[in-house]
Amino acid sequence: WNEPVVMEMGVPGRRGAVFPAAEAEVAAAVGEASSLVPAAMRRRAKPALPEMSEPDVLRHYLHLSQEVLGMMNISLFGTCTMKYNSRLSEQISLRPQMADMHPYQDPRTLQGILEIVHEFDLILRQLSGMDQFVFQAAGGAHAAYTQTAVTRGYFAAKGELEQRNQIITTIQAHPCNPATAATSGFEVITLMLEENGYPSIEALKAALSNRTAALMLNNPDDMGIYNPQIKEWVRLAKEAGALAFYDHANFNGVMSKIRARDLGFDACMFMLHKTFGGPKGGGGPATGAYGCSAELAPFLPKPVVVKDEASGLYDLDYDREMSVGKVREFFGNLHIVMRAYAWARAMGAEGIAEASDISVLANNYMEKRLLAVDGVTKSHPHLDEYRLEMTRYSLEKLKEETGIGVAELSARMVDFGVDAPWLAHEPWLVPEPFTPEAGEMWSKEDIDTWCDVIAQIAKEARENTDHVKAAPHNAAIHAIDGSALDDPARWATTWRAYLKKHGAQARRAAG
Amino acid sequence: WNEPVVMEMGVPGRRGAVFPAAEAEVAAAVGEASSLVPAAMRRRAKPALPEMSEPDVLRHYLHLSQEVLGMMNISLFGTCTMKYNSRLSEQISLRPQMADMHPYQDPRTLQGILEIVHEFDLILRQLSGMDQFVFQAAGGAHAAYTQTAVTRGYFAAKGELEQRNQIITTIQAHPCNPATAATSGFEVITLMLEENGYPSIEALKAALSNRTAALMLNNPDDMGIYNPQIKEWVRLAKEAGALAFYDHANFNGVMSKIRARDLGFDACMFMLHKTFGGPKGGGGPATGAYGCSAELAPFLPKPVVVKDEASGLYDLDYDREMSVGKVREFFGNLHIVMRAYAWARAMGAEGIAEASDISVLANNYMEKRLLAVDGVTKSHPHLDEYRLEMTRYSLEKLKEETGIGVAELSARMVDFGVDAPWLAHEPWLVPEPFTPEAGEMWSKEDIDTWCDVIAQIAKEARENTDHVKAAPHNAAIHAIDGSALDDPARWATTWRAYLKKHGAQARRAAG
Amino acid sequence: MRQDQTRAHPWMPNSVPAAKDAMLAAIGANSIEQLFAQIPEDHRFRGTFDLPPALPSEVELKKHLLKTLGKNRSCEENLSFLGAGIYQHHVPAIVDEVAGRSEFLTSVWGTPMSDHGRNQAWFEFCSQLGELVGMEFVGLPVYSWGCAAGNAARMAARITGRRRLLVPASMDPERLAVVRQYCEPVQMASHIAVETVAFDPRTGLLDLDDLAAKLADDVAGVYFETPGFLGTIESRGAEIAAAAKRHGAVTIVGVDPISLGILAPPSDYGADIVVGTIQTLGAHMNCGGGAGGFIASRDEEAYAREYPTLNVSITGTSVPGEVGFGLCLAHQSSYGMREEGKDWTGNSVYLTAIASAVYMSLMGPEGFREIGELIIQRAHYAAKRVAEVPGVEVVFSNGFFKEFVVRFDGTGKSVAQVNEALMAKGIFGGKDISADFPALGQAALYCITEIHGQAEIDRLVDALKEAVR
Amino acid sequence: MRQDQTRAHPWMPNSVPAAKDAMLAAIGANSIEQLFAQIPEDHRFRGTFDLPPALPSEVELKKHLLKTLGKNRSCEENLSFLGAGIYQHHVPAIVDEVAGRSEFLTSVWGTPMSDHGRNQAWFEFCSQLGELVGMEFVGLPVYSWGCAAGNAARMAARITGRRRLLVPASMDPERLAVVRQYCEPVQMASHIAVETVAFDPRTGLLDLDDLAAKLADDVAGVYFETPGFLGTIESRGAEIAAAAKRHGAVTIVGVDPISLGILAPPSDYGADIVVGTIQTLGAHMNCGGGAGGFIASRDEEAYAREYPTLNVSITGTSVPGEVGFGLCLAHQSSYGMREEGKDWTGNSVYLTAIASAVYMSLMGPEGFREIGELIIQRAHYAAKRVAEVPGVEVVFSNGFFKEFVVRFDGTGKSVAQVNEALMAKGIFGGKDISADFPALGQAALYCITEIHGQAEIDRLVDALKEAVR
Repeated sequence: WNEPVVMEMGVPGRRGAVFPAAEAEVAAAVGEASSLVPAAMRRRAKPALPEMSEPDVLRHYLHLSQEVLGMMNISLFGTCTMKYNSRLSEQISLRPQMADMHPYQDPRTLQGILEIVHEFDLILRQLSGMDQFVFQAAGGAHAAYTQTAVTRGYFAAKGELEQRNQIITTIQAHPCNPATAATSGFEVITLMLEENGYPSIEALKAALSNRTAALMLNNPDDMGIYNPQIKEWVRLAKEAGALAFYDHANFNGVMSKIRARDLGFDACMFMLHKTFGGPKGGGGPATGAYGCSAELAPFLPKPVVVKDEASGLYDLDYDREMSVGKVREFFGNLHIVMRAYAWARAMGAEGIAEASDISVLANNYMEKRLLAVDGVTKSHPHLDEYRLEMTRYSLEKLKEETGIGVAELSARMVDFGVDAPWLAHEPWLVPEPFTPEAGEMWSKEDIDTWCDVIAQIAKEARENTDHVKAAPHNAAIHAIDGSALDDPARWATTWRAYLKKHGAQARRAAG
Repeated sequence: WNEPVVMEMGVPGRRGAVFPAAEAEVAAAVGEASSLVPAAMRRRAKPALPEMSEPDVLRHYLHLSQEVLGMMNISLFGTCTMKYNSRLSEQISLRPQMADMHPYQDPRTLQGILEIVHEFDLILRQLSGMDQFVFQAAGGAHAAYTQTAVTRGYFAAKGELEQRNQIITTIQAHPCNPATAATSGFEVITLMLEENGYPSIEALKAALSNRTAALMLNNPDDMGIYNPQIKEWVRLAKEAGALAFYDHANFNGVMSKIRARDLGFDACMFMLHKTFGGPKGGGGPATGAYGCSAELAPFLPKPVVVKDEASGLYDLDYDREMSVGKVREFFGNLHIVMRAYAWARAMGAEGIAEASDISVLANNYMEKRLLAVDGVTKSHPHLDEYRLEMTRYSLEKLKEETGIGVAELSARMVDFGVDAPWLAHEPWLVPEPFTPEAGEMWSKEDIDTWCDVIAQIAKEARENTDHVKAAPHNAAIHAIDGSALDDPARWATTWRAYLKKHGAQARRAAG
Repeated sequence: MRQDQTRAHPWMPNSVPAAKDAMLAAIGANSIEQLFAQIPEDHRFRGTFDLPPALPSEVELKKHLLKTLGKNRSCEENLSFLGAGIYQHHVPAIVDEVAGRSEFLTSVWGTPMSDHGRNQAWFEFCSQLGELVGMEFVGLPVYSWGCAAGNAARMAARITGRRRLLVPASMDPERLAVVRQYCEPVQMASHIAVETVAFDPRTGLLDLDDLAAKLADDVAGVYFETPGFLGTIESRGAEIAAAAKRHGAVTIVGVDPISLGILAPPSDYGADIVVGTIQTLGAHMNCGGGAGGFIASRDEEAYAREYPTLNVSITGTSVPGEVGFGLCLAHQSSYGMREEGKDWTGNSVYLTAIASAVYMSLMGPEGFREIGELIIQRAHYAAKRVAEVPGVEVVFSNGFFKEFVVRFDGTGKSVAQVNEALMAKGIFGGKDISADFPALGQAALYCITEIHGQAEIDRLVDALKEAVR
Repeated sequence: MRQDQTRAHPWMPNSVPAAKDAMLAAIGANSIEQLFAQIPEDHRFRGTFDLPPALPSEVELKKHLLKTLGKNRSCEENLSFLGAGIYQHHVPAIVDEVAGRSEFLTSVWGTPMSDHGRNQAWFEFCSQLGELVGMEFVGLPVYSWGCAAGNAARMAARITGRRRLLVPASMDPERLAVVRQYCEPVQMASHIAVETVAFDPRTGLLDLDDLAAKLADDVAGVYFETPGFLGTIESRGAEIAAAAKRHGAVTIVGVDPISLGILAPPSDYGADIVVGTIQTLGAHMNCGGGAGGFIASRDEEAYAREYPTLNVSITGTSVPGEVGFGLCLAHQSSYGMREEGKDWTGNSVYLTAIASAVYMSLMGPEGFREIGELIIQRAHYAAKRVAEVPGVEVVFSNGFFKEFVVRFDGTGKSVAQVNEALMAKGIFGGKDISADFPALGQAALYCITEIHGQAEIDRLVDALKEAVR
């Protein structure tokens, strides 16, 4: 299998999409197209795009799709809470009543989608205890950014923004928390984990001050350990005048078990494209649902979907004086909200609770299986508690003993037709980390198969180390050369750059 | 890769599709479901179907799809006139206005689809010169059967049916012609090819008599040779009082170049699922468009779509006294007719003509390339004419010299990711035959690649014979054991039969 | 206006002049016209085709198709109670997804190795259907239920060497017409006489006395259905089959397999051959294009050797423990034996077989049970409620599955009038069967499936009340 | 009523009691509740969620979703002239097909080897977009055009160490609001001041005098768009870029790439960074959810090292001649450096990148030329015809691409009134911009794409004539 890069394909003159010429009356009325473009702005050289027929384009991209493992087999991709993506939702997403809707249509013509947004908002309010959700954020990190924007608006309104320019997070909070805080202009204070798997109250107290704008954290984080002092954390933050934001990226572990608002949090976010059954699509279109208390609601990005209870009609409320404005154009990836709503309806309250149950149960089952593999250990091994929806493991021991670490493991797993797990966000607190997540959509058999692969590779690591190191053997391609990727003289994010930097040798024969 | 048979999969209690319980009022009104089934007819033992969750079912069948080569790469599948199957048509076929239409709706609610049927009828009338088409036949062979049914109706009306009980065909006519003639109760007379690649006029004359009901043939047949005496054939048949039917399975070679009715034929058929761009789907849903002269039209299966020119409304005409009735329930695979109509509109008259041009050109180009391979010959090599849309080749020479024939070639081709060509319908007049067809959708590069594979295998046949014989090496499975397939003690078309015949050994471990 | 004459067509990579020129040069021809030299000039069509203008641009083509199909009124937007052989069952989304996969959708034929996945899916179709109907030998599908019945009748004739077929008088006239076609007109030497057996006007069930009167040792097969065309569940299948057996006739049973989660498999009451529809197992109605039929029987050589279908068998490969699939009994088909083959074989509805395989896997035993229970309850509810409408009568008020006959004689309205009134309210009333079954009066066949909730049924009843006023 | 309590959920294979019991046994727990012991009781929610009833049955769920979405009125059934950042372009069927392939749709992240096909598709997205805009370095897309502009502004600030950004006063208020968000409020120490440059009221083009007045050596970047929000093609891009360069500022150009078959690539007139939408390259509108943005520049290290995007580079593998793809400059992202990273990175619209890759491959250079020519001609035709309506004026009557501003002051009607009248005829009139651009009067922004044929435009004109009466 050797699918060429599309830029090498095609034949001059071949056509994929064609368009009619303008109607005779149209052309007669306005003249040649070129006469309508200011001379300075006419395109002179054609773009060097491939010239291909429609069947050839289709086949090329179908071939590329065949070279993706993804969730086609077993992929216990941690930190993402991958779920079954209902094909019904995909079908419906292509209906004109979803796909061919314009955000600036009169709201009277948007009643169906606004109803879904509103009803889903109500569902999330139930699950979190918050008072209002918006869906403008196009991803989980973007929802964290929304939090930082709302934080700015809230303190700006109080006149405290210049003073409160610090945001506190933890080293195991998702990197988007410190990153968006910094992008929003805040100074970031990061608390380190202590022996129990979470930072101490003392560290928090030391960090809090009248300069603190907000606390942003996950609980549990990827270690699967729930911080039992979290209520106290929130109390202390609020006492210091700061806001508290709960990043629910790891929601599966506590879904239906706790509610962010009940714990005192001012705001939280959910990833609809993961936790709520939207497809990941390799990374979006996604939606970060951002919810907050009534106190923060006036600062939310606008518009907000509102329902007139008298008429039953839905509308878009743009008239929000305190709003921080926009974090992205329009109202959000409503086609993802639709899918999340469909997921929540298909599951219902009991199904959602059961998903959490199964997810935690399966994770503990997987832990049992993985720790039975010689060479695999877990973070904070001294803690006896059952972990929640995921656990961080380490191959440190195997690496020391055989030279096979997580990179080699990942590459070799591909040969078994199963995909590598997420390793860990940086910094790697645990050496040679990996963080599989079973979730509720993989069967026990799937988990067993996956663990069998790990066990098999660990065995191979001792018996046939070189074979593992040379992996993958049965993938679309062999191990890539990573050295070029950060070298300005060699990296190439486009074919143009590739030709420029690598010259004639870059031109492989097509096919 | 080792995807289990679905019958081995699943876990008791697991569910894929669930249904709500009847509404409380419904249940109260009618009682338990079991009470509504006559006792003798209640199902006692559950069917032994797999019990699987939805994601598991989806993944299983996606895996199976990944184990099909089909037209995902290059498949020059002869005798089928494979074409590009537009994805637009597939999208539209799932619209409720196509998928969710019932054949017994009031015709006033079917105006869109009836318009398409009627307009497409007019297109085929143009291309064939016939006076009326119907689409009830669910495949090309079924259209041939329609011909035999119409033939019966026609001669029954004339009181000649008992006398005219013979149908004449040629050895290279598609097997469906003699087979449907026989199924309809006719005696079949088969004319053999002579030196020119078609039967002689003399042979035809000898076969014709007052017992002849019809002539059924293809022209060109799979040899790609056009019978230039065909007009005379039709004249002779009609002189003998018989009907003449043109099986246009090989239409690409003469499309836009000739018209069946102009040559005197009374009827013809087109394969909409192939020649007109419908997807083959591994073998249907298909449509055999059957068209005939005004003289035969009264005998067509009913209903026929008619247009009231005054109102512009379409209707279904069931009131056809002479009709032979039905060859299948309802009006035909109208979702395939829709696709064929879309194809014809996308192509237009010029595109259709060009498709024929390209198809014949590409076939001759392919011939040039294939005959350059040592070991490949073609049928009737003494004839100099350019072949039309396909040519029959032989590996006889290679087989004699190396032991590698078409079966081994086919198996080995799979290793190159290209699919085997059609060989030939039985009987094999040409030893070790194969019949690729380039058509108009494969690019010159594709044809070159495909011919390169043939050349490569022919080379391997001499240099590494055993490797070829053991092929495939890189397919989903290895060469199957064909010996069980006709052995009553071993064949098994169902899992039940497999378990029964092969007992415990049949039970492979799942996964 | 732009000159489009030389623009390459998006679906023809070789419509680029350079590709044509290169191929012409390679074969030493000067022009494409030259390639057609073998067709005599007086055969050639030299006129112009009067075809509608080409729409090579997808945006234009889509607009045109949607506008045209937009003139249809679908059963999704409207509320339909039509059945009578094509049924509006729910098609699960993953069925469309799998059947629409390019690999399956465009698949032609390769080798058992390159077609492995598809062949396995076909085998799984046969295997699951076999479980539903209780049979071991299942062929790939034929065009429709009627065609399957026709093929089965011919199989019975070949097996027994006899040429009479008994069928119920309550049979779908459409399906019966197909069977008659397959059984050939009386002028043909191989004609099979199709004779109808009366049905009990009170129950809709087969009249066993009439059956006994017509059964004889020259009968090739006795065909009956359950549920039958008029919706009724034939409760005396075992008696019918036993009677047929006594006379050496083959018992052929027609079923709608979606009923088999709650109804007994035909093997339980003596069927030799089972036929039926697969449209209810995951195929869209497609204005009738969703039709598809199956043939199944015990795995006995006498039966197997008469199948006209493509048959896929599981088998081993050159690697121990590995399984593959191949065509079995291929030689007896028309591909193998031309006019000596069993009837004929050709493209059929094999993609639907894959759709049905997915459907059955998704349903499992409990899915079939639940859907059967739901349908039979709602159908009886509907019948009960409809019978409350003044002047309206349900002819066979129990013992049916999803369809039932409604008689309007008491309202003084014809079915056509009632349906006209319903259509104005966005409801497609039951199929008018008064012309086909005059004895039943102004009668319509109503169909209830899992898509009809109580709300939809109540809406029908309200509309009927107004319609008959 | 059936007891559904113990029925397994179709989406959770392990909701079978046996699976749960087996796993509990394996880990030595007695109950699932036990697994949550680490959550303090006073944290636990012990109430009942007031959620709508579960619809685990797909037939019920589908019915509900279709009924709800059926309350929408789409731009397919209606005739829409809305644009203003989200455009109704034709989405070729194969784009949906490829983007909907399970392999792409559900793909998470594996290794470069197991993700090879997707990574290649991403690289092909970047490569083709690079050709359209004339740039060598292209990142994977960000959320939207506005977000891309915001990121580009921050890149310019980091590159120059300056904190002023000049943008056109004619900029989309929605997009401008996003840029302002990214540039931080004035209270933040790292605030970037966003200042607007006036536009010429006769032409809609940037006022070069005002630009000159505001340009200074403390300006980080000059941002302008072509076509701009008001539809106009900025014909003096080279002069603007030259002016920016003279002051050491980065020139950032925003484009709608669907215009680039006929409009010059921004590299031709001096752009340093190009941003824009990818929604027009094969994404459905999705009520605004189709948005997606891109960032491109020359392949200079100073620029490359400021990208906040995911970046995919082509590279070799352990086999000579084989190519693969990997993330490049990954460490500078927030995944690599947390708060020290370049802005932040996360899930974005990467599936749309694949859709756009397919779109661009299908279009090729000639497809982009044809669509550009068609749109600009039809848009001008529309403007010309609309201007014939009594009292209606087209504000910038030439020099635009697909959008133009229509002023209704002369009719005595407000845009809202006109649009209300149009809506009654199934037409969605242009976006009302009178509140955002009061100087333009009662003005609406009309958009014409390849889906608007002459017939549709004429229909609009007729409807407008009635509406303003």
